[in-house]
Amino acid sequence: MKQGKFRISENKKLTPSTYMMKLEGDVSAVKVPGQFINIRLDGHFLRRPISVCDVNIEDPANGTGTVTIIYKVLGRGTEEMSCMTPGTELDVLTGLGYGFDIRDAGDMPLLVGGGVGIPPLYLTAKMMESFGTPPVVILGFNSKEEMFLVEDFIALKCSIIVATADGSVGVKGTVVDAFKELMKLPNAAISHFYACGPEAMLKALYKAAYEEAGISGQLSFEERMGCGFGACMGCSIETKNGPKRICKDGPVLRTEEILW
Amino acid sequence: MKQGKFRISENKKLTPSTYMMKLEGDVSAVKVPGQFINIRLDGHFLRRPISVCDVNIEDPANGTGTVTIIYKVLGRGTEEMSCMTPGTELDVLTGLGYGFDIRDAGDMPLLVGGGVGIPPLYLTAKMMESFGTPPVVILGFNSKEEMFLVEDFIALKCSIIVATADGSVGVKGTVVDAFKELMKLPNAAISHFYACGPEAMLKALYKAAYEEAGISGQLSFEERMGCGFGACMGCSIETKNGPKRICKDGPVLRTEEILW
Amino acid sequence: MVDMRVDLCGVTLDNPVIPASGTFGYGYEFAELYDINSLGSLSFKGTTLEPRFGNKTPRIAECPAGMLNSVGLQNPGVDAVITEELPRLREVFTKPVMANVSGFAADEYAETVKRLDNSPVSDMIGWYEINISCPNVHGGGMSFGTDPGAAASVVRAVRWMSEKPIIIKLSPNVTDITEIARACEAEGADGISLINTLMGMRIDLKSGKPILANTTGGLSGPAVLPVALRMVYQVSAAVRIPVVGMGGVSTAEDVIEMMMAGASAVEVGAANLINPFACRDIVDNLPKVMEKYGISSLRDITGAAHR
Amino acid sequence: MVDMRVDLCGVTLDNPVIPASGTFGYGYEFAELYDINSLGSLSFKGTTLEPRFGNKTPRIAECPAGMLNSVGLQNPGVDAVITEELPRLREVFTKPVMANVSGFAADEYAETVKRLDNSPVSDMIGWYEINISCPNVHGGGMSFGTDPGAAASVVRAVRWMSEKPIIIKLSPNVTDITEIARACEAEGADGISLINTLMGMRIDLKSGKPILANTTGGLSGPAVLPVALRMVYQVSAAVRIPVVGMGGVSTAEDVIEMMMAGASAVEVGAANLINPFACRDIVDNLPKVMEKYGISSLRDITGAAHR
Ligand SMILES: Cc1cc2nc3c(=O)[nH]c(=O)nc-3n(C[C@H](O)[C@H](O)[C@H](O)COP(=O)(O)OP(=O)(O)OC[C@H]3O[C@@H](n4cnc5c(N)ncnc54)[C@H](O)[C@@H]3O)c2cc1C
Ligand SMILES: Cc1cc2nc3c(=O)[nH]c(=O)nc-3n(C[C@H](O)[C@H](O)[C@H](O)COP(=O)(O)OP(=O)(O)OC[C@H]3O[C@@H](n4cnc5c(N)ncnc54)[C@H](O)[C@@H]3O)c2cc1C
Ligand SMILES: Cc1cc2nc3c(=O)[nH]c(=O)nc-3n(C[C@H](O)[C@H](O)[C@H](O)COP(=O)(O)O)c2cc1C
Ligand SMILES: Cc1cc2nc3c(=O)[nH]c(=O)nc-3n(C[C@H](O)[C@H](O)[C@H](O)COP(=O)(O)O)c2cc1C
Ligand code: FES
Ligand code: FES
Repeated sequence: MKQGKFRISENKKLTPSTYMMKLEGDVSAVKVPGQFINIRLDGHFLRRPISVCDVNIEDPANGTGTVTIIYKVLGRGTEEMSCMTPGTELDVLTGLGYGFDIRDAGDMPLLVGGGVGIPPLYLTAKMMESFGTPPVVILGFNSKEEMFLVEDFIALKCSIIVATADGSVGVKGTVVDAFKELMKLPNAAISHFYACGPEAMLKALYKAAYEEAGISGQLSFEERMGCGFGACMGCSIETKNGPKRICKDGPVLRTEEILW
Repeated sequence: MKQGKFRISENKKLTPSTYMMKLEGDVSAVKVPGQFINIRLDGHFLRRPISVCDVNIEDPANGTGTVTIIYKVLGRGTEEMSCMTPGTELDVLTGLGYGFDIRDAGDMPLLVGGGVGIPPLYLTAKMMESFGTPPVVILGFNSKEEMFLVEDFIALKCSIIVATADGSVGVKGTVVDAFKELMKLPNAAISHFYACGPEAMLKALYKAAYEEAGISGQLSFEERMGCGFGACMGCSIETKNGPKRICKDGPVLRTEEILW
Repeated sequence: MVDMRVDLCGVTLDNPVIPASGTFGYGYEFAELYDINSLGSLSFKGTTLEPRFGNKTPRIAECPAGMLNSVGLQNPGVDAVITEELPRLREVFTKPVMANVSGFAADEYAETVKRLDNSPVSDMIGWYEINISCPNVHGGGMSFGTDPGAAASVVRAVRWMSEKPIIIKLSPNVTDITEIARACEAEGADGISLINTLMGMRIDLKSGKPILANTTGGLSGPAVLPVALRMVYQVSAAVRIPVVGMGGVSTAEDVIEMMMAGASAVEVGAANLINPFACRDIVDNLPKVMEKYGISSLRDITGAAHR
Repeated sequence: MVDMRVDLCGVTLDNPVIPASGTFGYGYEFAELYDINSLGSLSFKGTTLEPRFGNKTPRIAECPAGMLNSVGLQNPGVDAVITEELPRLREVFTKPVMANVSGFAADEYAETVKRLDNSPVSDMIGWYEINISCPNVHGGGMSFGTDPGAAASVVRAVRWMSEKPIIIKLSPNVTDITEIARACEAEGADGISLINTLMGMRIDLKSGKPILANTTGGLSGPAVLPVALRMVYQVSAAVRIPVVGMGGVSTAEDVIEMMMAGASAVEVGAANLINPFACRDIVDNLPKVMEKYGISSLRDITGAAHR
């Protein structure tokens, strides 16, 4: 973990409620996909945790570079973020969380993301691709107009399946519906899956992929956080391996340890 | 009273601890010298009351113009003000307080100011001068390096006496010492006095000028304020005419009503 | 169109927003700023039998997200309120007013209510709000609001002085606020309002001495919102009479949160001091915020958090 | 050169800054960030006899200038603290530690202190900090800290389990904190620490339901500073034993204000969560701030506001 000042270099609307922000600073603490950063906002007591969507080291000597995040406007904090202009400085904690373990990816990894659960999967896909195994990716949105990042996954040579709740693009239904369709394909020998999204989605996917289809995977969770770096026990949930802090021992848990 | 957005057009250091700020906006509520404005600062719950030092209406049709204030860096709020850059917008309440009544000035009004009690006397002197009666002015500072506004009073054709605690300029001593010197002059037929400064100074002056020399006057007080516009009774002091709210019934009280 | 009306002890308010006692004077000075008839009601400055100057200054100290006050119930006394303040308010305000009454002995409260109720301005009064956070001179200085027996004694004394609803305003500086609320209900109080200020202090680092001349003062403003919500939630579950919620409310969202906690109407205090238009702005914003959260009638959300 | 040393129950601290229990884990994780030996001491996570998972999530809610937590004393139990946590802390921290102990019955507190005191890590412990804000299972769920008799019973039970100083940590959710403090002193407590969190709640406007799974939680952060200062002031006047002050402290100025109110040492809680370097930064800033206010020795300012 590092604390540092970051400069906003870009803050762009992607969909009516989703924004992409690029932050320049010392990114050396960002090590693996699935980690998050924690942003201090003036006038708000707690920091806002947001997953790392992408990271680019510009100067390896001093660790400076750019971190990209994609966030949805949910409450007052993210609304204020959406109004910030390039040049603004933010106090950010970086390198938080344990992230995804891509050593388990196997031959045909599957990434499943819903809404603003999608951003951390981008860096995951990018790293897999760099190791020569572009994953299969299922991305779920409410509607066509809420879609983002799809082009970027395509650029990584991933096989993409999009699901929309209203059927405006791709499979009509949830990512779990899309997953079930995928499993019907004869060559769908999914080796391991990585997922991030709303808890209801994760739970349904856990059932379909792990309990029913027998595929192990890693799921990234969200909890309200006090600190984001393991000090307060504010984010602990029970697992088969005892209590785990989502911020420090997570946000990623393995199917084998989840208690549902 | 009016609430409005003001744009900082200038924010300049006058002495090591004193700054002058010019604020552009609707100044139409500023009516008389001795009034104050109340400035909202991000991250601070209460507003900061600061006297109007000068006001210039640029467009009488819509009341826009510039208000000048001079403030000393005392605590966190004024320290933050001192770092503000031109262009910054502030939420300001204007036209607060009853101010000085210059109708009582008479032939030879005397203004007595100490430290950051001096700024409201500038507008007072300016108005007196415009009515053809430039006042006699006693200004007190700790030392030469803390002096400000003296040139401006001179430009108004006032007779100026400066007192400094360390004797680095003018009379060595307080404004009260300077007042006593002044009173020794044969032609010092002071008609009325107007004073603003630390409470100890006001009290000593009240004794010397009102009780001993028999000159009536008006004294401007400071109190910690909740609202600044008469709603909370946070600033009330007892007077011979009953309780008075420094923010609304003051900040100026007459020698006749003060209870000391 | 959303419905902002709420009911408080049988009286319907156009909206739940009520400036809190002590932060709105006797109302008429705010009428120079905006039409105060846009408010649900207003609770006027705590009135006592005799005129009171209150405490010495400094009476105000700033705090993180709040402020301390030790005004000490400065007011011109009930007779001047009847002959001077309320007639001035009548010229600019046409709705029922909440009459905030304080005292230092039970019979003093009773006499104050009686005078108001028998006065030519009694028709202006919709409710009495009896502030029992003041020190009880007969009970050794502890506040009436910190002991169920003392609280009940005040309710008993004022109860028969008026046919109008009697709302008892509680102090949050207690171990168990539900106990006090239940004692008031049992004696026939028609409503409970809470919270008054939390006792706090600040010290001036330069002198090392307390900032307030009175040493301690009452904390209010956003800082106290979570404590107020918790107490409104607890009290509204403990009694059947309606609850007026306050403490840290400064936005339309806060009004809704306070009602969900269990309040039938909501008072706004310190927010008026830093933004003289706060109550007007809250009323103006309420419909938009109600729509955002899919609330069509404000009445319906009172106590939603309990369901 | 300014002197930052202070004394707490006969032990001298290099400076008064102590991370508060529950906001610093068992310390060693912060040692990866900076040398925690720059601190005066540290109070570790509230430890109970048995391991506890605590409450369901959400356990955290944001508030104006503060936060609510309903962690519910998650900890691995005293035996694991002795065998795993403290040995890890020993590798990175050489100063006496404040051992924060919780329980749900008086004998449970006693047993936990006893095990710590007879353990191979007992030499690490400088003081016991007995947190009596937890619900008293034998006393019907009200907290030990809200009743003088219950508080005294805990002090009585733990008093003879160790020769080290016993500091009792009080809950602020009481009518009269001095009464509880005096009861603890009378039973032989060596110090008082305060305040624990103020009980509060928040509601999610979308669902209308409490944000915390536990409904209510404890408020801490700058919002509570004025209440904490007031209680430290009151308690330090009411007892002769030293007081450890906390509640909302986040700057060196706040440390000085808390000491002027009557504290001999100062704990820093929520501030660590939003700035992991908060305690280090406070210690670094203290000399500069002391100089600004003309304070040459911190010891001298304890209780300045009373003089
Ligand atoms: C590990 C992690 C990674 C995340 N990654 C992303 C991401 O990449 N993109 C994205 O859009 N969102 C992400 N979130 C959710 C994001 O943190 C919340 O949407 C955001 O904090 C809401 O802040 P607000 O001020 O707009 O909302 P408010 O409701 O005003 O916030 C009030 C408080 O609640 C907290 N809070 C509210 N909702 C959530 C939530 N869902 N999860 C955690 N805390 C919450 C806030 O942090 C704040 O402390 C992530 C959350 C976690 C825990
Ligand atoms: C009617 C009036 C006119 C004033 N005019 C001027 C002026 O022209 N120039 C100038 O430099 N100062 C003036 N002051 C004093 C000025 O208001 C304070 O210096 C300023 O509020 C300090 O703010 P701070 O955040 O720096 O200090 P902090 O100590 O951090 O402030 C904490 C709180 O205390 C209040 N406070 C602290 N000192 C004072 C004080 N002396 N008077 C009132 N409130 C105080 C602040 O407003 C704030 O609410 C005036 C005060 C009043 C009441
Ligand atoms: C300056 C001031 C004066 C107050 N005077 C009174 C009073 O006279 N009577 C009363 O019942 N409450 C009084 N209160 C308490 C408020 O009515 C309200 O209960 C409290 O401030 C909490 O609300 P808030 O956080 O919105 O301010 C006063 C509060 C303030 C800030
Ligand atoms: C997340 C969290 C967990 C806490 N856990 C404990 C605990 O285990 N034992 C205890 O005595 N106090 C606990 N506290 C209370 C703090 O030690 C402290 O008394 C309180 O937070 C006030 O200080 P602050 O405002 O600086 O946070 C906890 C506080 C927080 C925020
Ligand atoms: S948020 Fe503090 S431990 Fe996870
Ligand atoms: S500051 Fe509120 S009445 Fe003067």
